[in-house]
Amino acid sequence: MSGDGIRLLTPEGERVPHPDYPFDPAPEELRALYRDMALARRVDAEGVTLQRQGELGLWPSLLGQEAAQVGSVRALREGDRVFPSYREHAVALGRGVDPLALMRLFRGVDHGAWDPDAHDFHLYTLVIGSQTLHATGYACGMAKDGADAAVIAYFGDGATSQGDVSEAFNFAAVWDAPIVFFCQNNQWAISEPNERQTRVPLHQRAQGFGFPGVRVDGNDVLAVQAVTRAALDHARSGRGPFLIEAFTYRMGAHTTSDDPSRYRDAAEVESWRAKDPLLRLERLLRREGAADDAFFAEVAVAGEALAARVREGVRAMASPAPEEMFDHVYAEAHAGVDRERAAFAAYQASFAEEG
Amino acid sequence: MSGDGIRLLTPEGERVPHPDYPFDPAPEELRALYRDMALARRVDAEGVTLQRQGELGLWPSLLGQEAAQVGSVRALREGDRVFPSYREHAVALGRGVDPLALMRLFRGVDHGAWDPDAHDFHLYTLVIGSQTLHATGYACGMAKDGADAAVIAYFGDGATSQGDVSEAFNFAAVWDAPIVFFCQNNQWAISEPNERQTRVPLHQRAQGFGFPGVRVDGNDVLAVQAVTRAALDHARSGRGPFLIEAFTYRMGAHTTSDDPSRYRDAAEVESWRAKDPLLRLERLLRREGAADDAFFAEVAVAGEALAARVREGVRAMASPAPEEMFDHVYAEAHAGVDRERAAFAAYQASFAEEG
Amino acid sequence: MAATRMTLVAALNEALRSVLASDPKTLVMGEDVGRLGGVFRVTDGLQKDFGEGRVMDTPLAESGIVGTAIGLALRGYRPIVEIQFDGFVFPGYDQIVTQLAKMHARSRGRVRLPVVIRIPYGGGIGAVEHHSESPEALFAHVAGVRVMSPATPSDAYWMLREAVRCDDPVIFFEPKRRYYDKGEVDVDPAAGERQPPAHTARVVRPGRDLTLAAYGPMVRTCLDAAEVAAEEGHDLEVVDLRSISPVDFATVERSVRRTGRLVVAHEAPVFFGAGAEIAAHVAEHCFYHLSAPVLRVGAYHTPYPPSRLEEEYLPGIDRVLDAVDQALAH
Amino acid sequence: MAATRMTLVAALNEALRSVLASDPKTLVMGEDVGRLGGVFRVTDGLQKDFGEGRVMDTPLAESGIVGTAIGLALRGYRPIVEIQFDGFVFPGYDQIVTQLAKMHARSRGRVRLPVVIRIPYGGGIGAVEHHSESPEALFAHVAGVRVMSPATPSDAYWMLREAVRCDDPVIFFEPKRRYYDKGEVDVDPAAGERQPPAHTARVVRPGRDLTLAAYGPMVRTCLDAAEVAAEEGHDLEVVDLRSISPVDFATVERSVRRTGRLVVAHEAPVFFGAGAEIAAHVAEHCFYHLSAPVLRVGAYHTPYPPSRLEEEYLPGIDRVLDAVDQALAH
Ligand SMILES: Cc1ncc(C[n+]2csc(CCOP(=O)(O)OP(=O)(O)O)c2C)c(N)n1
Ligand SMILES: Cc1ncc(C[n+]2csc(CCOP(=O)(O)OP(=O)(O)O)c2C)c(N)n1
Ligand SMILES: [Mg+2]
Ligand SMILES: [Mg+2]
Repeated sequence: MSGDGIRLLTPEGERVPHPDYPFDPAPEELRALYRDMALARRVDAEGVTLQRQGELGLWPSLLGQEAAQVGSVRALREGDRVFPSYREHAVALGRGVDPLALMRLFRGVDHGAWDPDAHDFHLYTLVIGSQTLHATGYACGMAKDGADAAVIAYFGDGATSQGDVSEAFNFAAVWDAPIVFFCQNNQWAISEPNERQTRVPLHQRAQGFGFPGVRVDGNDVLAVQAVTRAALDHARSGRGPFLIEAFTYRMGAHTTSDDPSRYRDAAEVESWRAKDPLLRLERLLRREGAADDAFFAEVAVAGEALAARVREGVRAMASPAPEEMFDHVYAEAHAGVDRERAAFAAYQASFAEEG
Repeated sequence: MSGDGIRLLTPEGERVPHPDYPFDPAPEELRALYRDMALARRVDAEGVTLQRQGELGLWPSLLGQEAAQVGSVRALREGDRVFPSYREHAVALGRGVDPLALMRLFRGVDHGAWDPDAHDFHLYTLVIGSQTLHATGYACGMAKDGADAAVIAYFGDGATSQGDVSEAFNFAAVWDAPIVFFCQNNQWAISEPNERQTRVPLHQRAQGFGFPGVRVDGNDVLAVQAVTRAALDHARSGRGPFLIEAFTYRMGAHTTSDDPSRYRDAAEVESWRAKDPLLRLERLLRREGAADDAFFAEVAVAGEALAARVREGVRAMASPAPEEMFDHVYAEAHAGVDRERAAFAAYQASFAEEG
Repeated sequence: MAATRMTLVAALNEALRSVLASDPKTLVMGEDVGRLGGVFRVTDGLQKDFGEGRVMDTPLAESGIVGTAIGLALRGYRPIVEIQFDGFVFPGYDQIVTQLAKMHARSRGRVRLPVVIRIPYGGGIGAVEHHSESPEALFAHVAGVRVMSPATPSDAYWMLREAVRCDDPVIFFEPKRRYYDKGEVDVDPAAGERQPPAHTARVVRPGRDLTLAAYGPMVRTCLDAAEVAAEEGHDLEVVDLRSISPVDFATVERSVRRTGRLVVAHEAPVFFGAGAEIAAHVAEHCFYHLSAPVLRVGAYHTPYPPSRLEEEYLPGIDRVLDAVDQALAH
Repeated sequence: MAATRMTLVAALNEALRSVLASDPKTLVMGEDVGRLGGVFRVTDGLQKDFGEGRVMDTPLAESGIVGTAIGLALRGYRPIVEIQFDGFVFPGYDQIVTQLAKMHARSRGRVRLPVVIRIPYGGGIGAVEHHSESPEALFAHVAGVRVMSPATPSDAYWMLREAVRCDDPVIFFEPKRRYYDKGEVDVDPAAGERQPPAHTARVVRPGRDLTLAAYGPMVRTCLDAAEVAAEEGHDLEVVDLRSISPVDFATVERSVRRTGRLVVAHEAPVFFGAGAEIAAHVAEHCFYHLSAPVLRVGAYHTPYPPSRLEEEYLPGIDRVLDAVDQALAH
């Protein structure tokens, strides 16, 4: 299926210029990209560990997808809006969402209740594909407002099979909505490989709905950033939607509940390890003298500090008060909920009395 | 949007050969095509009339779409299976469904309960797009059975917006299902023109899912038959799905409940009248001496006879017995239905007693 | 301004017109709502007056309609969605149940989704399959959406306005076979102040012997049944529930404590229908006040039949009276 | 053959294995049912043994899964569909409600759709959103589908086999928090002859003082509650309903006529839940036998909460006993 896509950086860390996507970030930008990816990977690893320790109920690892996420979020401008799926931890961090907010969801303390407006980063959506329609509606609203902004909607390769995603493509196309559809094709939808979801490379899907789609090497942070920036410009300029297929790989399990050894070869995973997104940026940084051992050591220390903060934060996380269940069902008073809240309180109180 | 599509016969009734779709039907075949179209048109007109007279609750007219329907159904072989939408009256007739069976549905006597197996013609489906998935599953079953057969699924331009239709495209593509998706693009989905449903010509939709799609002049019965035959061969030979966009026009109202003057110009309707599918075949037949006045007169007489039979049949149609409501909810006994049936019978009996 | 006599459709149209005029964030969207004005003409003339940006014909895809309405609401708009017929809401059901209903709770109250989903519902109009259904129970069970249904032009006007003003998602069921019934509607804002909140029930006919509870299209049927019963010497109270989630049980219970008898009527099938919730609740809370079991009148556990059978399928005056007689016989 | 002790998951797997082996028209289809064997391993090993043509990994699209299953059934197959989790059935809801449920009636009985839709449902497993719901009422209201839920490994085995054999569509709710509970399963065909039909309820604990009715995961909870109550001197009868559409009211009523009291328990929210139908029906039909109102125990009218609150949200032994006490106090 049409190769790894648009590439600006080889797995060996060499630059390859691309006529359509010129991109020459300054050394400090490159270092910042590396730092973002490394910190996201560290937080992610901590999520896996915390789940193993019983502190979290579940963790969907982003391992291997750091470039796709960091490159794309770095292409956003203020006021652009993100609609994530459930694995976009690096995108969340890039929008200033505290990693503990993500942990709360996977600890079962809340459903992911960060402030979407404060971060221009919508809540995680677990029903596959649903958010692409919200994103399209939101983008349509932006256009109505005359905002100089765009939406980016994240989803996986498996999600492209859902009717909602096709409907989103079509609504966005018909409405010329300023939206970039960002598909992280990590090759797997749990145990199902791409061949079970699509007959052709996913970026081609866009053509059938009348808008451009390209494949980008999703493990090449430079290419991802350059292509996403161009796609956002396209959307912002009133030319309608754009689909990016970031060709990447889910290095870990689907989630901590999954056992990928049941359905895929170690050799496949190994072959992708050679394309590791951090490694290739490290090679570039070292090759071009843009970073030295001290830099990488410093990033590692920052990563450990962040992980420690996350660990402590998670352990200290209190469960919500049970009455809170009733608090946000409706924005306005609802007699049914009020009645049940009162009954619940009385029931709880009956134990207090007894106890 | 890319013209009228593949054409073998001009509106003036002149043949235009097409390298990919050679088709040279014998005069008697041409006359049979004309007869089918003319009889379908006559039955359809009778449906409209019967609705106006209060004999039917509703009638969705196929006026203008005779070539798209007759050409495609004539391309089928025995054992191929049809999944219609709700306007495929000419297809139904082509599969040997009695016009009165269609009338029963629109009279409200049943929901369209002809025998799908006897005619290889599934029931009408009113929820837009749903049948495309049934058709895909059925085609998949044919392939499992090793049948040398294919499915054809009919739907409209508006239907292409439904998630189900995209899912059907994708399932069919991934499964290499032997199915032809036959979209009658009659330019309107009730009051919404194509531009409200799609950004690009509909036949292009297929490419995004990885299978071929073509536009055919839907008012050219020869082209429709040739292209459909080729598409069915493609499907039967294990090469997977094929999309045909038959470019045609709904000359009448959406249904008898609709008032198209609210949303479209008389001029547009007029321009399509010049492309009338029957007229152009008549011109060919006359030009080539394949039919004379006697033939057309004979067809007209046959049409009147058929219409008379339909009219009488509809007027004589009894309402079903009320108890029948309970008979087919489940194939096996269901205590809830049995209880309600008994209560209903008792209630009805109570009136009988009272007198 | 004095009250005007108008149809229920005209009242809905007036309500939409007034919210579109007063709140630039409101939008009307759906299939054929623009030039055509909707298949029932509820949105007639609105696109002409407010433009295509405010009254939007959407692609033919209910999940897409509801899903993009959610996105528009996230951006600060107040979309009013039209579903063309009851039976066509189901492609949008996932977006309603898993997204629209849950997002406020999911976000711990940060996200509000003031989306109204208008659904013409119910039978009795001689239509083909999928055009006559009453799926309200399938929404009332879902926490996070409000469900209501007006019975009169005046309620149609004021309840729709309140639904649009409400910060919660509202599934607004319109009794399509009452669309062309006429009634007095006082559109004066002062009249608005006098309207009971949409989530409350209303005693529309006081009576002593038995309570008839209904909503939407069945309110008229119950009032007619009460007329007939009156001739036979039975004084029935009729409660128009108006709201199905929440149910205003306080009003129903108050009535039942006086009358001692309750019959609940709706067009939807009885099995797992709204009547079950109301009967179960009232039977529990008025246990010592009930002189007879709560009886339910509704359609059968069958798909909506071909229209030639709908008269037998739908509960009419006679079936309501039959239940009333049974309850009074206890 | 003697009975074997196995988990509920293993019993389901055995049932699938046996129907795949005996009827070449049966198919298993869904997301990840192949190599992975499903996220709960219910289909473990089936693809290996029966091939990709019989055990099919589908694209990720529930409407597509149900819709193509309908098409396969039209072609003479008997598809057994797995929906990965309760909360993900809704994209397929339209196909279930408007097509799967109605096609037999639509065709006047000509078309049969023997499709089984397996749904792991319910909470108590510490999962994230959408993975713990109990939507059975949203299916039971829909005429044309049967709805059932086994509570034990033996019922899981025999009821699933019966669901596959049945010519009607069956929504088969599997109590996921009981998946790893063990029980005796006698897979001998002769044992099959002794099984009560899947649409009947079963008294799983006889008692005199009060009837507890439940299904699926709550049967265990009610049996445990009955144990506790016994220590306090109350003799509770527990009825496992097994089928939710139809409900075997005859068995429930027979029990209630003896005990005079009924508590219905389910995980789903009480409002418009299955308990409403059962309470309404029993309160009507056992009006003169009830010494106390029928009480309902279930979850609240809120979305399923974050898992740290599920213990408070789900009805446990204590809440069942609280209702029992209230009923007995009358
Ligand atoms: C509607 C729906 N069906 C099923 C699931 C269960 N499920 C969760 S993740 C997943 C696979 C998603 O694959 P993909 O879209 O490629 O995203 P990835 O997990 O690889 O990032 C499935 C089937 C779901 N969340 N929603
Ligand atoms: C799911 C669904 N939504 C809405 C409708 C109402 N409806 C009936 S026909 C129609 C337009 C269909 O247009 P198209 O697909 O182009 O077919 P045509 O009627 O032109 O043949 C609509 C919106 C429906 N039947 N099903
Ligand atoms: Mg994936
Ligand atoms: Mg059309």
